[in-house]
Amino acid sequence: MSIYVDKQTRLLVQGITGREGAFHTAQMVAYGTQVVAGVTPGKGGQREAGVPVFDTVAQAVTATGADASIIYVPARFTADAILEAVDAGIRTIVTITEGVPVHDMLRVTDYLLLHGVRMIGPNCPGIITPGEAKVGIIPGNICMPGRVGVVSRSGTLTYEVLHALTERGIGQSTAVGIGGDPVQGTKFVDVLQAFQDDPGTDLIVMIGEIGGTDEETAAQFVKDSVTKPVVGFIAGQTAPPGKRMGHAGAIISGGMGTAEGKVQAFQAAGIAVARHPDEIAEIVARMV
Amino acid sequence: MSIYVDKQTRLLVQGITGREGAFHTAQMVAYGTQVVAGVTPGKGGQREAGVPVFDTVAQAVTATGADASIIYVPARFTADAILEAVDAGIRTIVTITEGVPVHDMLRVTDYLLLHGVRMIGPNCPGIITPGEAKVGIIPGNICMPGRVGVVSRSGTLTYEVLHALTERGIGQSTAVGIGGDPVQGTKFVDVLQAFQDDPGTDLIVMIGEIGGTDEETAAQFVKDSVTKPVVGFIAGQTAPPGKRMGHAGAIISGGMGTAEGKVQAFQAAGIAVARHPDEIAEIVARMV
Amino acid sequence: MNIHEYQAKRLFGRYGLPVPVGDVATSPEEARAIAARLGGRVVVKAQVLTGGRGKAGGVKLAKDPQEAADRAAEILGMDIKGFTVRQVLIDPAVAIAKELYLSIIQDRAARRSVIIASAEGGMDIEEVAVTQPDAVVKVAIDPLLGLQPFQCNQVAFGLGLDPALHRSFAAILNGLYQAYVALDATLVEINPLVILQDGSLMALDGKVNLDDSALYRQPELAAMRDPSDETAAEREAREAGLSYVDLDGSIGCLVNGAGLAMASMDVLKLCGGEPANFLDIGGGAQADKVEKAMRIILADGRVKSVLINIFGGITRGDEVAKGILAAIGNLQTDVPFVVRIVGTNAAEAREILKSANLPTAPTLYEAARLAVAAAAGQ
Amino acid sequence: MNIHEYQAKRLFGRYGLPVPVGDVATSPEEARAIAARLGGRVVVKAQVLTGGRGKAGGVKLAKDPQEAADRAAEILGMDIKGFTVRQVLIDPAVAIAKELYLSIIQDRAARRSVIIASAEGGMDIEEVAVTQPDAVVKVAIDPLLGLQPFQCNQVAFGLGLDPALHRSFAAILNGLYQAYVALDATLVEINPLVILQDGSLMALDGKVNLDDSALYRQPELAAMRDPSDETAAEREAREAGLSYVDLDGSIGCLVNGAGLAMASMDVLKLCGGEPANFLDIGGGAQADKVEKAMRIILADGRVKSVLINIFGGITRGDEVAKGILAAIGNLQTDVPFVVRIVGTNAAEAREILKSANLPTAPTLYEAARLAVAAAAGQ
Repeated sequence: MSIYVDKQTRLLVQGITGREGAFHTAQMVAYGTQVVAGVTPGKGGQREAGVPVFDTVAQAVTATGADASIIYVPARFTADAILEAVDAGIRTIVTITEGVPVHDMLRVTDYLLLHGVRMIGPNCPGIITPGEAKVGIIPGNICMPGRVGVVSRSGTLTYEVLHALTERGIGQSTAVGIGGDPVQGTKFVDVLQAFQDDPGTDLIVMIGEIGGTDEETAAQFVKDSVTKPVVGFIAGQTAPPGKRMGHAGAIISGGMGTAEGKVQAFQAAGIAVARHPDEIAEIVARMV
Repeated sequence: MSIYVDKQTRLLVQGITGREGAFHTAQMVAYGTQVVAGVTPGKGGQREAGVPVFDTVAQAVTATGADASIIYVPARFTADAILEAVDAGIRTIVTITEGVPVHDMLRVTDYLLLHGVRMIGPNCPGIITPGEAKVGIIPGNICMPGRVGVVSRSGTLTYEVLHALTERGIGQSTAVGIGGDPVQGTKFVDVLQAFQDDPGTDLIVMIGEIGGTDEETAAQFVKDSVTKPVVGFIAGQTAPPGKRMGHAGAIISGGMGTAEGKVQAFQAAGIAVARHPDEIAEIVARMV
Repeated sequence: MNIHEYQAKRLFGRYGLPVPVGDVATSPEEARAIAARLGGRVVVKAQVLTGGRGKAGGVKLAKDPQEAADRAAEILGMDIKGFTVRQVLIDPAVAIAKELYLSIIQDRAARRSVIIASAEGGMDIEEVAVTQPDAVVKVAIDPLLGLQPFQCNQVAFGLGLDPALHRSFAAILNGLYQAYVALDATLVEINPLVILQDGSLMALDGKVNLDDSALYRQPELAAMRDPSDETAAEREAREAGLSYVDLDGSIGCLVNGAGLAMASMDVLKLCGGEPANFLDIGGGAQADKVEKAMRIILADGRVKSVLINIFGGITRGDEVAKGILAAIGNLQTDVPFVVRIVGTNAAEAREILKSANLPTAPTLYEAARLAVAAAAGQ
Repeated sequence: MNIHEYQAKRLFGRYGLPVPVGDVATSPEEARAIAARLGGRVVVKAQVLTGGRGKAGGVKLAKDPQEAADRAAEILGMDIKGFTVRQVLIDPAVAIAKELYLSIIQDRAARRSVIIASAEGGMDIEEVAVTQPDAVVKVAIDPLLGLQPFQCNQVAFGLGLDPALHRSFAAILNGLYQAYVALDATLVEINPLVILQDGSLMALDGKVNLDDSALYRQPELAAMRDPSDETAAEREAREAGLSYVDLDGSIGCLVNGAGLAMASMDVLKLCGGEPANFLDIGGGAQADKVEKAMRIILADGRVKSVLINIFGGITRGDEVAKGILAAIGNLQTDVPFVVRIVGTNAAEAREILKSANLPTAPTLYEAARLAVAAAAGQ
């Protein structure tokens, strides 16, 4: 079992002929993901990595029955691409693009919520259900099928953890990178709920970072509604206030969003908190 | 039984201190409707017909637990009033006001649908559940409790029918005036579905008029999904094309929306069609 | 409310749409001067608030100013479907490579604004929709989001436009949608939207229908109303706050409520009569409004009888009856009235009316029958 | 990105907000001239991109141009929380009846923009929120609908404003929201929004924070960037497309990925070291970008060792290692490097690095420990 994507997922790639889009389409196809269509306006009729390309998402969905989409278009076109996917009836969207204006995301996430469409991202590495489907840029070779669910605001830090788990022979049900932006389509609580409901997940790894209050909200949710064990980590314990640490959302402001506060919230919720990334897999290994 | 409003309905009146609002509030209170609050910005703290007045809908809802609202504010403030009601958590809205710009209603009805809020109107006489609650301007004295559901785009034509039914001793479960505008919050099919689901309704009277295609859609719906008998009438058989007959929505344009087409659609759906208004109650009397 | 082509195109120009640089003339001399200023061949187009002017001979080419004046002289004063041509638009003639159709309308059933486009421009879109449904592209716009770039793409690809034209087409579609919203239009139409031989796009014709309910916030547009778009009686009624439509029959109708007014007309027809008008006096029945309505009805010399049909609701029937009597008392007329009042205190109302020798009837059907008979002099 | 008060208020003025008519000075002479032009009493305000300038003595009253020049001389060059004052704003002094607080911020948790208002203006809103929560009015705005009239009412009634002020307050709130959206702001704030003794409203102070991700479509705002808002190294990094933040420690960090970079800093601290910077080189590890990043790190004389932590994902670890070696080869430095590569082909990578005599470690913890030791000269 898994969450969000699996073998049945029929994936469409928006921005398939761009540098990033083309590269990762090849990777996803190689991993075994059912990539059924791509969209680049003006390139309809071409093929990319063996995948047929269409001018519009509506055409692609009509022709191929795509039900999920991954977006690699540049930031200035991302909001439009997301809305186009929703309009065409896509139900799961992964937005990789970084640097989407926050006002765009406020409008778009509101629209997504009202239409009941799930979006992961933006500014995220995507989702992987090892052995079934890779929708994003998480390297497939560092994962293996199993029963640990991973959710994270980070990219390479998540890869570290996946890699460490895999090296210890601990497989993953699904790994979800929700992205490092202040306004996200999917929050920790959404993914926690999905893992809680997923019979294929026994344990959850949650990797947070400074900025915002989503880790605190997630901790409360774990306390109230998650019966599966959770292992946590918070990056940014040495980050100074008022400075953006790479991710647009990773900033301590007005005394809110500190690593200390988040670690305390995790601990208060009974989450096993690792002191450094290497420790995450160690703790998981002791628990499974 | 009934649809939309009943004895439990806790009604708020937006525009309660205006001429229309004040007059009809007194009428609704006299009928026995639970009018719990009114709103007129700047008149908070006053009372109207014994009902406490608030400055904002949010305040009124917090203080009184109102769950339905009726709107009597002028057309230029109507869209804002509807949005304010939705924002404050009101679940059923009746908009009496006539002359609301269509672009306003396009935005508002979209918002209502996305938020799952029921609105009747605009440009409508409202709803009455005889003996329980009157939310609007339908005269209470021409109705009596019973088992015939009435739905209509018209005002006084509906009163005629209600009056004729009552004179024959045929009571009504609920009567709904959906309004004469081109863009309505609630359409015939919505009300038909509600009457079909209402165990207190045995027969449905549907009064349409020229313009648009909602009667045709309703006829198809009756054919497909309504098991209760339906009696219909279409006003405007002598209306010339291209002219607006009083109601903003009552216009034949591009050959669409003729009375002839609607009557044919009704007949094809097995709806008993009256040739003139007096005949509606006669047919109903034969059927009950 | 409708406005003329030249007004629509001027408005379009404000939203960045490429429109011809022509001007409007009310005389052959003006037409000549405009044609001279424009230079080259021009097209002379009747400005009337109805369709089909091309077939009626209301659109003509002219190769020089003198011809423009001659053509204008022919077209000015023409009657097209009952409308007299009082203005002609003089536009430069252009070299057309292809004609497209583009409009935005309100789709009542979908509660959405819908873009309608076709590669078969210059034709009646309703005909194209029937004969070549695949040639018609429809894209619905979410009113909360507004027109999005991807939708411009959908239309452009749907029309099979040359990719080189996509950017300028999107600009036109965006401008058209902006105009549609800003003007509170119920329809904006460009037919044809042409691709010129130099490869650029131009809105050669323009049509805008406006939402009467929004005119209060569109004072500039409200001032564009062409008096010829309504009869004198219709204008008088509108200014008095009455809903009124002129018809061709002999029986005047005075009713409260639009649905009941239509139904009353229908019943007259059913009884063998022909309604002379639609008239809704609105809520209640105040004496002054009733009187105004009666004056408008009686100003039509064809009216042989008048049916008054009032539902006494919250306003009591007897009070309405008194209002009607007062109004009739102020009028000097031989035209017979038949009054039917139903609802609250209807019996008392009938007593009052009978005592004033006004024929009354308990049902609408009976009242209509009496009014038809009265009109026939019986 | 942050801009100065005077820039914020000029922008507000464009959206119809009533702002003081002052001007900005970089010298006492300019301050004198501005005060003379304004006439009457003025207030001299330090323009620095940090809060708390009032308490730091950065805001002073002056009764005439000479005093304005004197106060400007005192304030210019002041250090406020590490920022040197290079400009002062000279505004006319006004007679204040009451101070309010008004802002619009992005509420990340709610994914909504939220209006925050308080009748306790001029104070720190976060303090008011704690000490007098009832004095704070919060109204969330639907991003698809935008600010609605009823919400202006909610705020105005919530503040207990005199009804006579509701209309002008709504105009200010609408203008502020327009500015907030049009400028792609993450915060717009007026503190205080004052009611003057003549009963009118004025935005006496102004603050705007901008969304860095939207600067591409806000060229005018991007040009307002104050160089003092970032260090030279931060600017250089930004222009090279690197995420970089200056810190006070002695161990440089070069990492791919923001989360991993933060975690690497955390582990250094856990091992007893202090990071000298945050640096994310982004996806892959192209040799030129690595080299640029190293140059920026080494330009900081306090750096005693450098930790390079790379996750080789789709890019293979051995290729990354070669890129790092090439970059180091181009630099002339004695500062020790500790490299840790994990992920795809990490073993091969370690072989390559070891053969070049670069210390490596299999885990982040071990690498951090080595880097801390190296910085300590061990």
